Amino acid sequence: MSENWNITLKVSRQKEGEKPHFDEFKIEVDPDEYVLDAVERVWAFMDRTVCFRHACHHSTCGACGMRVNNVEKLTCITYIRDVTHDGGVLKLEPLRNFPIISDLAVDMGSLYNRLETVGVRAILPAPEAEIENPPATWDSADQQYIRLADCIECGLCISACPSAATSSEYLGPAVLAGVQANGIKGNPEMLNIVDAEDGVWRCHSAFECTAVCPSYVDPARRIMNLRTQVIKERFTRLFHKA
Amino acid sequence: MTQTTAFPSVSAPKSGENTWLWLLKIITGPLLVILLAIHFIVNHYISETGLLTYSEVVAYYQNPIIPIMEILFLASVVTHSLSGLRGIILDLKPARHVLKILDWVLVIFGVSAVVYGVWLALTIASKGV
Amino acid sequence: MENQRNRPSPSKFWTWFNPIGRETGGWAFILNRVTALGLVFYLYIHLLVLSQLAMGPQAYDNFLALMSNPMIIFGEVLVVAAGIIHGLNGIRIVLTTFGVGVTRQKQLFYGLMAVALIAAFVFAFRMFTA
Amino acid sequence: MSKPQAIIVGAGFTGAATAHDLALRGFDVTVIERGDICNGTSGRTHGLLHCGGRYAVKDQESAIECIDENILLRKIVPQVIEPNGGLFIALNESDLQYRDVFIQGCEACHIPLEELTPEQALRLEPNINPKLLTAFLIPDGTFDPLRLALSFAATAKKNGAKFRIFTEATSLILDGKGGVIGVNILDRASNKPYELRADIVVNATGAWAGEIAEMAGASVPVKPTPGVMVAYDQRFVQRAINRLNTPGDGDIVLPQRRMVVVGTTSFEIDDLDYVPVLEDHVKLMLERGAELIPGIRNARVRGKYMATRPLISSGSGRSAARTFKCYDHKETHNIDGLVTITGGKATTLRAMAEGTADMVCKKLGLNAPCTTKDVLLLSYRQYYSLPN
Repeated sequence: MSENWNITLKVSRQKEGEKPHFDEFKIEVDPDEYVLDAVERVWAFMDRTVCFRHACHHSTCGACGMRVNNVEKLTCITYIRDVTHDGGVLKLEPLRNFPIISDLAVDMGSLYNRLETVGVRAILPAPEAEIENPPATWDSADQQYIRLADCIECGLCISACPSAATSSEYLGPAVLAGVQANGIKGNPEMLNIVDAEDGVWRCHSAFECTAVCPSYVDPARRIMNLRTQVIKERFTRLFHKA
Repeated sequence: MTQTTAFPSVSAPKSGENTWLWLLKIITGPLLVILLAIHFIVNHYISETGLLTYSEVVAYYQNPIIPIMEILFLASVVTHSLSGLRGIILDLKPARHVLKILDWVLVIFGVSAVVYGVWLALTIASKGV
Repeated sequence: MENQRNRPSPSKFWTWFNPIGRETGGWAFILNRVTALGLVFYLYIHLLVLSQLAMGPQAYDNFLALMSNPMIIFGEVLVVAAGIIHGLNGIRIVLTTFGVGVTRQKQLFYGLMAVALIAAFVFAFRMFTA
Repeated sequence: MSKPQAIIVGAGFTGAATAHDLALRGFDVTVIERGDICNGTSGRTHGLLHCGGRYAVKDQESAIECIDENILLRKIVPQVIEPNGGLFIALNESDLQYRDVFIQGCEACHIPLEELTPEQALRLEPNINPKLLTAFLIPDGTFDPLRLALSFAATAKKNGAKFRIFTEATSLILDGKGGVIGVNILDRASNKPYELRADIVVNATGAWAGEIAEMAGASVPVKPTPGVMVAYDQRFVQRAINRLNTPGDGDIVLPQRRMVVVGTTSFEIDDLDYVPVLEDHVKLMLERGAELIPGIRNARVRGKYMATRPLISSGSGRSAARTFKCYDHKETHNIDGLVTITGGKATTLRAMAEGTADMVCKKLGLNAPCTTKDVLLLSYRQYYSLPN
């Protein structure tokens, strides 16, 4: 067991009708705890009014995304050791580009709504889910397995994306990555949605989405691939007009 | 795709950007890198003195390849810069009518810049005759 | 219960240029956007200034004499550096868009920026010694 | 007649499912939750869609509930379930001795099972312990905990239920004659108190059920029993892997997205609101998990967490029944207007809701049958997009 650390949690606070400010909580932690454990303890023992979202505590639900020392993190799998030091500060802020419900809790309705509207699959055959990182050998039976998608819809990518900061209608990394996974071949409606002002071209290759993605989605790579798909489709359509 | 929800969702696809516009920008980009590289090499390494007087510039323009290359360069750089600028403005979610005006302004500005550049190149080339 | 402060908004354009907490790709984006805006500004000023050429030898040579001020040369060095950075970073964007080096975009960026740095120094040296 | 009003305290599995059931039966439902949906036990469930095999020997009532609900959930909410089945594997003599009672138990509960030779089992799941002695293929599955609850909540919302999250029940409103007529709440987003009144208050706070019941002077024999789980960042298996033996610590390994989750332990606590993840329990999970899947030893830990089961305290720990119970506090403590639902497992959430809603309807003299068996649930994403 490692020595405990004394750290300061600087938590962004904002209640309805109030000005945003930071509250500081001095707390003793095990550096091998997760950031979310520290936040939960602040709530349990120090201040019951702190609002934050969390559910699964093992990176499958995507509820506990926050900005930890200015970087988007899924706090349930972020070791305190990796983001601060003994005597250090943990600055916790809500994700950007989503309306705040209270304190650290944001309303991600816009993301969920978009994912639903463009038909991003939540559950899909295992071989399709493994496109980016396939196992060395496929068992013939693997084709029948169905599994939850890699994307846990946590919104970190939207918070980190510079384009999403100014353009509220930009589809955003998670949604575009989902469209890429579905493919746009033979889906003219989807082609028109992504080949437009708020679609793939709003991405400016900052690769921030991939830098913060906690769940193997690699949205930037998928957006790049989607662009190639769009260009191919457009040329195909140009030369094969009915 | 109907909208019955309380949140902003997927708006009807807006035509402000598309594959062709974007390709225009992405193709003129590398073209500029090449033209600019040639431009610099010619200016700074091939021409001994580096085109530092009026007469040198005029003499330089007597080779017909030079004005042609410069005009090509100008057309690319104007296209790339204005479509790039437009891309940045699109990030700011301009209102439809503002975008419409902007498009006209950019087209008129770009065409005038190229016409002006062609006139300038031809004027300089003619000085030496 | 909803809060405007945290929503996407055109008025937050300054966040484009905020490097705090951002990674390699984010810095590349910032560099690209800053140099883009700088170069657009320079380009059209440059075009206007070149009209001096049409006004005959005297005007242009006078103008060139003015241009030999070290501050002006320093400004030109900045423009050249911006052009090189923007151009090479653009190559990264073209390559990654078409699927080349997407997983190595960081290394690609560092490599291209190293080239940019060397090229910028070479040009600066030549321009100050010319 | 206007709609009957119901307040549900707690938006975990039972709260969300009960909201769905009551909304379908024509209730005007308001759910209050002090955090966001599933922030307590429900969200941290390991996510095993039980087929009942685990309980088929000692707790057949639970086992039958599980297999019935397992089949139903696959039908009504396929969008959150990995329906890949499960294996029970025997690794030693003691496990083998359990084989016969296991077969008998599963047959008694109508749990379909197929015995596999070790070779067959390894062909299906190459990463399980190659020293296995026998294996049974059973219809387990896994689900995403938050999204399972959200699917119920979304459908409830569509039928008019309101969800007030970050809203704490501070006390129950009593009518002075020993009846509950509403809840005093505190909205944490605005820090404002409100009063909510209803014909019936449903206490669906699971492990916290005792705290709410106490507000009315009632009690519930619930024994909060936490367990530790550890997630590793490699998907070694496609199926849920169970140890063929009496339920014990760390005897289940589940695939979930790109992880496997090993669960769980069982201990007792005093403070419900924060339970530490005990390091020796984490070590135990590694030891026990590695018996089932040796590769876990070389995998990286992705998350260590715990959840507090709401067990009905007729026994202690593992021996307590895993079935659920509804309490009409009119009968237990002569307090009208309050019903408590607790116990049970995630797999049986719909049945728990049905039982609760049946009790509520009976109390209010309403004749509204349960229809949740036939209603396909909406996408969990709609929870966020439907207006409240």
